[in-house]
Amino acid sequence: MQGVAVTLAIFFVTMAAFLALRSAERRLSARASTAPARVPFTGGRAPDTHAWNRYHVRYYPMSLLFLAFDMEMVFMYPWAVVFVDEGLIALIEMFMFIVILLFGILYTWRERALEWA
Amino acid sequence: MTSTLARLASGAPSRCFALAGAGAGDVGPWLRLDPSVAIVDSPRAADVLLVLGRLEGEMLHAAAAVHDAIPPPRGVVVWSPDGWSSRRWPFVDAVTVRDASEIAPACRRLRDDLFRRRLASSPDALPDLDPAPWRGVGPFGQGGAGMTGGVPYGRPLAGRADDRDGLRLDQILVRVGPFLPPFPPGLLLDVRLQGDVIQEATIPAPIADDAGASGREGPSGAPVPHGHPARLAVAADSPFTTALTRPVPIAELELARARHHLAWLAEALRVSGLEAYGLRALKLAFGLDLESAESIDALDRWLRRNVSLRWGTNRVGVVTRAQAEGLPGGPVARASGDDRDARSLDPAYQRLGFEPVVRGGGDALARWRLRVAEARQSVQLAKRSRTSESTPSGVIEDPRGPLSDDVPPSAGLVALLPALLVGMEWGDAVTTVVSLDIGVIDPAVREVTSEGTGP
Amino acid sequence: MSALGVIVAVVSVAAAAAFGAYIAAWVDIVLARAVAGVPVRPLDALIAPVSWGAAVALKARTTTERPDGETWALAPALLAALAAVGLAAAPLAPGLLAADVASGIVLFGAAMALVVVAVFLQGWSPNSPLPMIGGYRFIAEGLSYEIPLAVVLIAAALPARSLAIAPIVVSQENLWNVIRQPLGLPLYLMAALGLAFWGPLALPEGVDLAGGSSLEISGVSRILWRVAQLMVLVAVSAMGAAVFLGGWLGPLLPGAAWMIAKTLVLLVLLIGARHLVARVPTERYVIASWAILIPLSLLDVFIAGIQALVAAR
Amino acid sequence: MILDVTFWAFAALAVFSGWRVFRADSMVRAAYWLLVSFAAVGVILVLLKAQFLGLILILMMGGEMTIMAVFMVAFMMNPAGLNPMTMVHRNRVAIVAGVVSFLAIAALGLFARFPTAPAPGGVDPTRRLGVELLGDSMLVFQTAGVALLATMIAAIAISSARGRFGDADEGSVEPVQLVVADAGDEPDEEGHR
Repeated sequence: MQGVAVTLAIFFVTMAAFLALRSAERRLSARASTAPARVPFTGGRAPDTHAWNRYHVRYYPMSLLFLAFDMEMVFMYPWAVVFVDEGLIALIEMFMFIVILLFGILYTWRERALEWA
Repeated sequence: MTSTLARLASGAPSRCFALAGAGAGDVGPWLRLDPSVAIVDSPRAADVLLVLGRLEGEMLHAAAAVHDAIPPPRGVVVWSPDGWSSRRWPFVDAVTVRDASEIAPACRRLRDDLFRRRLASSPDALPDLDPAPWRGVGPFGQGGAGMTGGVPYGRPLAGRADDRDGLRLDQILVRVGPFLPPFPPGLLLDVRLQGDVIQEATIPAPIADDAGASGREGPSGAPVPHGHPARLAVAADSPFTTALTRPVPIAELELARARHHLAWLAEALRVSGLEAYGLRALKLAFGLDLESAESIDALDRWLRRNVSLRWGTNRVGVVTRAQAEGLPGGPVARASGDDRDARSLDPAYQRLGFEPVVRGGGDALARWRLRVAEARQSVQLAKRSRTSESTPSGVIEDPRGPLSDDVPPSAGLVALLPALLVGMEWGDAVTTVVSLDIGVIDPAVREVTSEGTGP
Repeated sequence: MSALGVIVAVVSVAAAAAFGAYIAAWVDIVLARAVAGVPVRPLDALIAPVSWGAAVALKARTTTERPDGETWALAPALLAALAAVGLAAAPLAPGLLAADVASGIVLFGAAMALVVVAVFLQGWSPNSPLPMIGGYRFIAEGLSYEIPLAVVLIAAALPARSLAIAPIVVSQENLWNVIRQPLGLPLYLMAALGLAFWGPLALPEGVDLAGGSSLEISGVSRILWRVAQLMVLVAVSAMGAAVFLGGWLGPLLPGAAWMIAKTLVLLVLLIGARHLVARVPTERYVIASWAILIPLSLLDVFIAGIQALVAAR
Repeated sequence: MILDVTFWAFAALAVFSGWRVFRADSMVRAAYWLLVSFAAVGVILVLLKAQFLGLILILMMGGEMTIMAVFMVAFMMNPAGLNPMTMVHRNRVAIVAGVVSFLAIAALGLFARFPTAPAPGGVDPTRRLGVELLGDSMLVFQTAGVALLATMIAAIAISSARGRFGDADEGSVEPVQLVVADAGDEPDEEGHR
């Protein structure tokens, strides 16, 4: 439990310290910045619209592939712990599991779903 | 506390956001060699707005916007060799220097004075007006209407557009330039993006001088002059401009060409994330002499071995042979297999056994390699040429392409951009633009009405 | 569980992170000068990060038209907190481990998985087009490096039969993982560059985006963001030293000295990559990561597995 | 004592952030409030000595909530909530469904018969999980593998706009052709012809 307590403490103390430093930043000028000073920078000309938009994530097929592989990680961690005790059978099992998943990558790559531009 | 910080800060380089105007020449790249100045990419990271050369029209208004984007305390340094009046809107409290060697100390002094509060921060140049009235408008007082209507916080939301993958999502218009660092200064480009892919790129039409003057006023009410950035008057001190009318030693021309290509290489390396190595190219450029061929060879070997550079430029921004033949000539065309070079027609060059450097492929990689090879060839030509001089014929091969009285070397490249950039991811688009080496503020784009620079 | 122990651990990790970030900034300046071929003057460079920080701190904070202020403030704090947790998971010497948990590499993986959130928020919050592209780029990058990162760490856990870091270090007593699993460290370092969005994988902050996710920030926010980034760099170097270079193992010197020396070696490697390797294009990086790096990392697991079985016989 | 306080603090955080998900205007904020909620549950799991499960929950949700955020931003109008809006629709149905599922889970918690004997000490839950997964039969692993493969192929087949036979994108903008068949014959190494 000591390790868990230290981890939580480090996380929150660092976060608090950074937030405190940021808010302790001194205000150089009393006046608020002007509207032209707040224009997002793209080289000196103002935009027509807000930048926030229905952003076209071009890599959406890749992100779906990632979801499946993230799931795979869940299986691999416990496997790593018991691997040596279980012996060859564990190696073969994981080999088959991963080869099956590699077919997924192969398919995606072959379908050119990883490209987007 | 503040004074302690200011004392500490005086050891840091002064961070400048540089605006290169007409007549800036290669002072911008040259300043990068000075360790007491750091040229930054965003006005948010700058202490000093550094104006190099002369700005007019639309550029001046954009300069005012950039000036206001710099967080206080901020100051302005103007370097203007031809005595362009600097203390005018929007640089009312600018420090003016005439000598290029004075720029870095002036920036440093100004920065220290600002931090020690000996000088006040430069006041805002543009009036504090919302882009559209929104305060208190609408049911929530944020200027919006319904889910997507109105002007929340002063601007409308983006609209949808078709896309090649069948998803109808939002398209935003990004007005690039004139001062977005990886792009050539002065280049205006309206880019329509969906995600990070360019769907449409257009070169905005110049604003007519007599139209739209209302609403574009300096704080004093003085109207801001308008004009297209490409119509800027330039001090004609480039050897290539001179060579149009009278003979110039080939050694001088060729060393200037090699210097231009190496300075370009430094900038291209910087955009690729290799700023430190780029400084080597820059140092070589500004210390160039007749014996530099071996140093260029060493640079070339390093570039060839660098797999990562090849990965980022190979098959990016391909200019086809047909497109290249539509260009007036120049390194971009030669990198696509077109062997036109104005030097081939010059008897003085013919006597030196000149053969144009040509590459196939037409991609950014080919253009990189072509320029390095040309820089090397130029140094060798300069060494061989001894005292021979160029023959004025009305056309001269500028480092960017053939230069004559009425055709600027980069005009064809700007026209090529819209077709070239469509469908590209943003990073590839920037690589392409950088690899084309467009000079919007070309020596040849001399204002028609300006006197003294023409033949 | 002693309160004093917790306080000591927190203070020492904070000190290590701050000192490490400072060293990283110094190494960066020294290497940049060396690569540029200008006089290096390493002692002069010691003060350079401090004067840079002072100069930036004297500037006002900028804002944009309608940013998401809270998430913008949160981004550097979150990044720094995650980096600190990652650093705490790396053991300095036998028994000297701040975040002493049974699933050490999972803790490290979880902290590093959330880095994507911090960088994305930094790019998204200002409501400005170029930072936003940077933020979205980092998601593409993060989804691509996360799997090789986790898989090579799992491979290192195989011979140790444990997910805790200390047994992984001990398992390298005879042979370090960098030799035993030759694919491990290169793949890990490539992922580490991505995690720290540094050098060739500084995709969200590339010059092509004029600074990208850090384009719109100034003042103390800019310092905090840079410090947090360097802290990530230190954390990944420390973990790499523990998992692949045998951590505290080494003759003569005390264990802690070995660990610090090995961390510095990896730090110099990672920082040097910034000045020698060009930034890779986003899309091609994603394709290469999925089509090459992930299969290679899985191959690494099998090599490690076969070795572990042979060794157990 | 400290353990109890921590537990209840994170439980409160989980509920609070779960509530904030539905009060946020911005899709990014909504997604990351949900991440905070999951992370708080992860910490609770760690406190309950299910360390691996708690940490893996945080590890996975970091990527997954980010993916959810970008998908929500891509498909919702007004994704950043620049015009205020409500995340809640069909309130009555939602309230009924919420109350019913809460009662069901609460009933499970109250009336299920949990083992009274504490788990034997010295057993690593991760190890137990590994033995359980690998165990005697390969069924768990290989079923999971095939299911994941089917998920991947289905996801790509449905979502990808291009395929090995070309792009499935009639009538929109094409990228510039990267083929340089006509760029001329290759010059020699020196660049001269």
